[in-house]
Amino acid sequence: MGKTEQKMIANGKRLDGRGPLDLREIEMKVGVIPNANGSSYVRFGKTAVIAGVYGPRPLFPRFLRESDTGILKVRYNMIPFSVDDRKRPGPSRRETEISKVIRMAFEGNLFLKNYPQTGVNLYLEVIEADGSTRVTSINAASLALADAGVPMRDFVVGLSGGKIDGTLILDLNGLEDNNSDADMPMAVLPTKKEVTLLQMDGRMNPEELKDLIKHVIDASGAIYEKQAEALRKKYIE
Amino acid sequence: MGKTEQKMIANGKRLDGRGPLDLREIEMKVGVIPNANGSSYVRFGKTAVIAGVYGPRPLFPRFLRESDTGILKVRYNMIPFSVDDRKRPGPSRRETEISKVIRMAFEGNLFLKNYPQTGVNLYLEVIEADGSTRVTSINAASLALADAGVPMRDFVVGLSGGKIDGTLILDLNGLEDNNSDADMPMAVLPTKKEVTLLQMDGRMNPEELKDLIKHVIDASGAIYEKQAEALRKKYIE
Amino acid sequence: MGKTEQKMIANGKRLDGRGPLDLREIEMKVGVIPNANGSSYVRFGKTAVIAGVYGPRPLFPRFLRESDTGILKVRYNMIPFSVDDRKRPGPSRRETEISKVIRMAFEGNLFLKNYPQTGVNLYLEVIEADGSTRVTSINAASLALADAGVPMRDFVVGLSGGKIDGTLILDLNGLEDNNSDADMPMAVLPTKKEVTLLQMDGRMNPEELKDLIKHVIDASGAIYEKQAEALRKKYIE
Amino acid sequence: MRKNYILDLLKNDERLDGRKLDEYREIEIEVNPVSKAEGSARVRIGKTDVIIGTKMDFGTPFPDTPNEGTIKSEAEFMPIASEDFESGPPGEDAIELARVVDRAIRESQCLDLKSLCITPGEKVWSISLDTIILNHDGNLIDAATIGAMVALLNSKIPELEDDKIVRDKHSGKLPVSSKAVNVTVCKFEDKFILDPTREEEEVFDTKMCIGVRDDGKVVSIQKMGPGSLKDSEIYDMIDIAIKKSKNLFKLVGKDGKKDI
Amino acid sequence: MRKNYILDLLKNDERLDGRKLDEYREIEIEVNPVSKAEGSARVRIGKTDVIIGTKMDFGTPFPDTPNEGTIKSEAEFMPIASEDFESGPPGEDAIELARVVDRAIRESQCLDLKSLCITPGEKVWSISLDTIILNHDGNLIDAATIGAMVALLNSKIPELEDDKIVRDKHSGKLPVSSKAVNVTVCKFEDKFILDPTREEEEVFDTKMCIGVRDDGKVVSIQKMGPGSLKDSEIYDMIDIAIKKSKNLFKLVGKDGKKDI
Amino acid sequence: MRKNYILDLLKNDERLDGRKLDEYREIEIEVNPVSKAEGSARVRIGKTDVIIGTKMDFGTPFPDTPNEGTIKSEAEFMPIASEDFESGPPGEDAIELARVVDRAIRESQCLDLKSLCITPGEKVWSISLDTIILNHDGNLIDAATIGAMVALLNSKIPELEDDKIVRDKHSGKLPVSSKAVNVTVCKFEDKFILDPTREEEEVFDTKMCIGVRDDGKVVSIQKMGPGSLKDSEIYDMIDIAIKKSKNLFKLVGKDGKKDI
Repeated sequence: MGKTEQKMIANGKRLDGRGPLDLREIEMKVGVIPNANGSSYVRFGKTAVIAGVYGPRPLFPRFLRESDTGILKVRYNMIPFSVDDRKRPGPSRRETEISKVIRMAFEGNLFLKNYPQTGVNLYLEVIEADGSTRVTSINAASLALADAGVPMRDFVVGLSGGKIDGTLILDLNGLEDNNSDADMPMAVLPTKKEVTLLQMDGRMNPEELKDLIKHVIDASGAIYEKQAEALRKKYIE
Repeated sequence: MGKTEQKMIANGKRLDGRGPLDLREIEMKVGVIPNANGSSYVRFGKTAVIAGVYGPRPLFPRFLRESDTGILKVRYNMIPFSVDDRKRPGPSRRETEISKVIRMAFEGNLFLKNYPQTGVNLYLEVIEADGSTRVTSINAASLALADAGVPMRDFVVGLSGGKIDGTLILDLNGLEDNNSDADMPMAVLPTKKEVTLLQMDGRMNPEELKDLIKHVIDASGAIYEKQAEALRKKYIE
Repeated sequence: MGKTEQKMIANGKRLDGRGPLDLREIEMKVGVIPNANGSSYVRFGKTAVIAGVYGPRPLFPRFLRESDTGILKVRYNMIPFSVDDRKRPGPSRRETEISKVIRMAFEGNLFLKNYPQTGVNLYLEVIEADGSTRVTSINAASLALADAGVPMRDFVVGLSGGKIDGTLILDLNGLEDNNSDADMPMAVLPTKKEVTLLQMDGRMNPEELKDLIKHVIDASGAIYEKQAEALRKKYIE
Repeated sequence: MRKNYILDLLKNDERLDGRKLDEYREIEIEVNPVSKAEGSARVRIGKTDVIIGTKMDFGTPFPDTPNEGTIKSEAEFMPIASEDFESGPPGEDAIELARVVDRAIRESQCLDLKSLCITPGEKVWSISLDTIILNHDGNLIDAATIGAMVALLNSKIPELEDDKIVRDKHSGKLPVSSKAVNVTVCKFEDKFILDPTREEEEVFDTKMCIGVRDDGKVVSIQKMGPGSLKDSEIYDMIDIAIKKSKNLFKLVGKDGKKDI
Repeated sequence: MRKNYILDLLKNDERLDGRKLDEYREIEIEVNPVSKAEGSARVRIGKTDVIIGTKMDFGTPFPDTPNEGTIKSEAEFMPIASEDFESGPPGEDAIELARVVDRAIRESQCLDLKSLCITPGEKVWSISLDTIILNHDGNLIDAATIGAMVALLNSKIPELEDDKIVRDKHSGKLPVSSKAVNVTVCKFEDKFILDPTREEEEVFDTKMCIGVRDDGKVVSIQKMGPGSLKDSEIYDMIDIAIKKSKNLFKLVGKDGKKDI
Repeated sequence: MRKNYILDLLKNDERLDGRKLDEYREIEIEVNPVSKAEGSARVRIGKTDVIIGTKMDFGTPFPDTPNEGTIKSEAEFMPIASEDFESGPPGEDAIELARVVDRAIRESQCLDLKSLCITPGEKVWSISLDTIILNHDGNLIDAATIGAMVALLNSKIPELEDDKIVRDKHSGKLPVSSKAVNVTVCKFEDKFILDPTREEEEVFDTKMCIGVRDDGKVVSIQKMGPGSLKDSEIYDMIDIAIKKSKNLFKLVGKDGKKDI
C-alpha cells in the first residue's frame, strides 16, 4: 500500500466513510492466551494485536536480581504475514524502537519499585497491520497487564492522530498513514489526562499540532471505556 | 547432482552395479583424532564421516551443573567442500535438525542418568557427502562413543532404505537420493532390533513402507559386525 | 583508490613530493576523549586515529576474575566513512586480525601480571584511512596508554616500510599501499630497538627485507620524540 | 506426581481430560483470519493455538528445477505462547517443526510448483509459509500442518502488472491438488495416544509424526524423542495414523471450512 | 546525593555548570573533517563529541518511490565514548537516536530525493548517514542532528564515469533546500531545561525531542523517558523548542561555518 | 613443570620428542582425498591433521580488478580438533590463520587470476579455500599453507555449459605457476625451533610466520605472540625460514605427491 494520487478526504468524509475524528470499529477481548498470566486481543479496523503478559516472576539468571526495582521487558513484533511484503522474523530497527517507546509508555505507570528482583514480560504480536499498530498495541498491553493483575496507577490508552489533506483526523488506517501530512501516535493516561507516549512525523504548525494533541486526549476517554468494558466482561463470565 | 531422466534401475541392477539390497563398500576405523576421547572414520562408498567424542567431562559454566542427568550434545556438520556447491560454515537449518534426531537416536541408549553434571560432546564432520550422510554419521558416532568408553546399552547402526523405480533399495547414494520415490534413514539397535531414528520422505503405501523398515532392520546386523570388527582391530593393535 | 599505471617514484620523489624515507606530516595530541582514562589523536598525513583507554578496572562479570593476570582488550575499528566505499559497522575479519596483532604489540610491554583481575580496554577508532592505519593506531595506543597512566616498559612506535618501483620507502600512504611491491607495518620499542609487531605483504629478497627493517627501526626514534613531546605538552598545560 | 497420575490412568486406558487414547481435542479452524496474507488459517486444538500464513514474492528457482516455484517453511516459537519459549532465532524445536510441516506438504506433491514459474530459470513465485505459535498446549505439529494445508488451499495469487506484484488483486487460487496432514502417535510402554497435551508430551516422550496424503499414502515420518521402537510398534503407529488421518481430512475441506 | 544537589540548585533555576535552564553549552562545529566522506561534520556541545559523515553508493529505489534516491541513518555508540557503552550491534538507544535523527531530516523534506535518481526503478543514489559518538556527555540527539544537517549541506556527489563511481571527482553538491534541527526539552516537575549533561539526563529523565524546520514547522517529536506529561507542559515544550531552534539554525549556516 | 622440563631440555638443544631444533615431525600429504572439492589435500604433521579444499563458483570481480578472478580463504577451528575449540563463528585465531595462509598464496602471485575471468567486470571464477582443522597439535599455519598449495596445484576447473557450472566435467587445471609455503620460526631466549607441538607453542610463544616463494623471495611475514624481537633475531629467523622452505617445496611437488 504505497502513496496514491487520490484525494484522501472528500465531502468531509475519509475514504472508508469515517468523519475526520471518527474511530474505526474497535474490538477488545481479555484472556485469549491461556498460558499467559494476562492477555488480550485488540482490533482497530483491520489492525489486530494480541498481547500476553508473563509475570511478575523472579528474574533469571540470578545476577540480574541485584536490581532494586522490578523490570519491565517489552517485545513489539509483527508476524511475517501481517503486512503486504513479508516481514522477516527477528526484530527490525523499527520494532526495537517501538518496543522501547511502548516500555516508556508503561514504565512510570507501574509500581515496579515495589517488586524488586522480579520481571514483567509484555509481548505484543501484531497479527495484522493496517495503520496505528503501536497504539493498538498499547491498548492491548493495558488490558493484558490489567488481566495479569499487575498494579497500575491508571489504564493506558493508545490512539493516533494525524493530518491529511489539511484536515486533522484520528485513528489513521494504513492508506492514510502512507498519505498523511502528519502522523502522531500517542498514549494517554485517561484519568489524569497525561501523555506517556508521543511521537510525530510530518509537518505541522505549532497551533494545529496542539489542536491535534487535544483531540487525541479528548478521544481517549471513549477508548478507556471500551477497555474497562472488556475487563468487566471477562470477570462477569 | 540434480534430478535426471535416466532409469535408476536396469536389469535389476542399480547404476553403480549394486543389487537393490546391496550396500556400498564400507570402511570403518577407530581412533583417528588423537585429541578426542574417542573417534572414528566411517565411509559408505564416497560418503565419509569423522566422529569425535569429548567427555564425559564436568559441565561448564557451573550453573549448568544443576542438571540431575548427564547431557549429550551433538553437532552434525558438513565441511564446506564436502558437497557440490560450497556449504557455508555455520549450522544450516538442515544440520540443526539432523543434529537433533541423531541426539535422539543415542540419548536413550546411554546411561546419562548415571553421570549427573557431566557432558558428552559428539562431533560429526561430514568430509564428503554422496547420500546417506546422517546414517553414516550414526555409525561413526556409535564407534566414537564406544572408543571413548561411554557405556551404551547397545551399539547403534545407521542405514538408509528407499524406493526407486518401484524397487525397494538400501544404502542410497547421492544420485539415488535425488531421484528416489522415497528415502528413509534409520538407526537400529542391532541386538534388540529396535529403532531409535526413523525419518521418511516420499510416497509409499503402508505395506511397502513396512517391508522397507524390515529390510533395513534385517541388514543392520551386518553393519553391526563391521562396527565390532573395527573396535576389535583397534584394541588388538 | 585502486591500482594505477602511473610511476610511483619519479626523480627520486614520491607522488606527494616526499623523498623515499620521508614521513608525512605528523600530528599527535593527548587527552581528546574526556570520559576515557587516557586518550589521544594521531595523524600521519590524512590517516587519523583516535585512541581511548578505559582501565585498569575490575573485570566483569566476576567469573573472569579467576585470571591471575590483567587482561588487555584491543578493538581496532574503522568508522564507516573513513574509507572510499562505506565500511559496514561491526568488526570485519581484517579488523579482527589487526586488533589481535596490535594486542600482541603491547601485551608483553605492559606489566599485566601486576594487575590480576583487572582489565585494560584499548579502543582505536580510525577516523580517516589513507594508508598505514595500523601503525598510526599503534602510536595512538602508546600515547593513550601513557595518558591513562598504565605502566609500560617502553613506548611503542608504529611505522610502516615498503618497497615501490624498486625503492625502499617509509610511511606508505593509501595510493602507495595499493601500488607497492611490498608493505610492512612494524611496531618498535624505541629505547630497546626491539620489534613487537611485524607484518609483511609483497615480494622481497631477504637482503632488501633486512634493509627495510633496519630503516624502520632507525626512523622510529623520531616518532618516539613526537610521542614524548605530545605527552609533555599535555602535562605542561 | 502428576506424571504418575497420568500413568496410573493410562493403565485403564484413561486420560486426564477424559478423552479416549486415540481421541483429539476439539479442533477449531478459522479460514483467512489475516487478510494481508495470501492465505491464512488459525487452528486451535484444545488450548493449542497456532496461526499460519502464506506470502508470495518473487524468487529465483533452484538450479536443478528451473521451471518450478519454491516454498519455504519457517516457524517461530514466540515467547507469548509459553513460559518455556524465549525470544531469539528459531531453536532446534522450531526448526524441526517447520521442516516436518514442510516435508509433509512437499512430499505429498499437493502443490503444482511448475505453475508458479514466471520466467524459466530466472523468476518464479516463492511461497513463504510461516507458522506462529500463539499458545502451546501440545501437539503443535499436527495443528501446524492442518493450518498450513488450510492456508495453502485458501491462498490467492497476487496479480502481476508491469512485472510488479499488486497485492489487492488476484489472478487465481494457488493450485493445490491433494491434501496432507501429520498425525503424531505417542507411545509409552505398550500404549499409544494421539493429540497429547503439553503435560502428556512429557510422559509420552517417544513419538512418530506421520505425514499422510488423502489417498492413504505415507509421505513423511519423523521419529521424535529418546526412546526406541520395535518394528511391530512402528507398524501399529503407521496404521493408527493412516486411520486417523481420514477424520482430519474431513476438517481440511477444499473450501477450508470447519465441519466438525 | 549528586542528584539531590542538582535538584536543590534547580529550585533557584540554577545548574551545576552555572548555565541558565534554557542555555546550551558552547557548540563547536567542524566542517568536513573527514575528506573520505562525501560530507562530514564534527560537533562538540560541551564535552559531548560526535562525528557524522555521509557516503553515497548505488542502491535500488523503494518500490513505491521508483524515482527517488534513498537515505538511511545509523548510529554507533562506540565503547570509546563512555564506560557504559559496549561493543556489539547497536542497542535500542543507538537505534532510537539514528531513527530520530533520520526522522527530522526526512520529514523536513530538506533533501530533494528525486534528484538522486539515476535509472528510474532500478538504480538510485543511496545515502548512508552515520553517526559516531566519540564522547558522551549528554544531549546526543541534538548534537547528532546538527552534525547530520551540516554533513548533508556540505556533501558533494561523486562523479559517474561509465556507470562507475569516481570518488575523487564531483558532479555537484547534494541538493538541500531547508534545514532541520532537534531540540530536546527535558522536564523535572515544573522545570524545563535544554542541553542536559549526562548527569542531568539521569535526573531530568522525561523529555521530548522536537524536530523543527527552519520555517518554524514541527517535523518530528519523540517523547522519551518513563514520565508522563500534561498537555500544557507539552505545549510549553513545543514553544521552547521552536524558539531555541532559531539559535541553532544560525549555527547550521548553508556554508556550514560555525558562527557562534 | 612440563614447561620447565621443556626449557631444561632446550639448554642442551633437545626437545621432548627427540627432534633437533630445526626438525619437522613427519609430514604426510594426501592429494584430493575429497572428490567433491575442485581440489583438496590432507596434511598431517605429526599429530596435527588438517584438510583443505577448494570450491569454485561464480563471483563478481572487485571493482579495481575487473578482469581477475577472486580467491578467499576461510578457516574453521572445529571443536572436534581440540578441547580448547568451541562451536561458533571463527574466532581471532581462525581468522588470523586464514588470512596468513591467504597472504602467502596471494602475495606469491602463484595463481593467474586473470585466467579466471569469465565476463570482464561482471562474472569471474571465485575460489573458496577452506581450511578445516581435524586435530590440533601445533604448527597449524605451516600445515594449512602446505595443504592450500597442494589443493590449488591439484584443482580442476569445472566446465561451463550454457553458462552453468557442470561439476563432473573439467575444462582444465587451475593455472598455478609457482609455490609458496609458510615456515613458522619460534623463539625462546636465544633459541629458535621449527614445527612446534601444541605444548611447545605455549613455551615458545613468540614467533614469526614467514611466507617464502620457491624462488627464495619472502612474500609475507606475521609476527605472532607477545614477545619482542631484536633486529638480528629477525634476520636469523628469516634465514632459517628460507633455508627450511626448500625442504618443504620438495614435498609440495607439482604433482602434489608426497616424497618424504
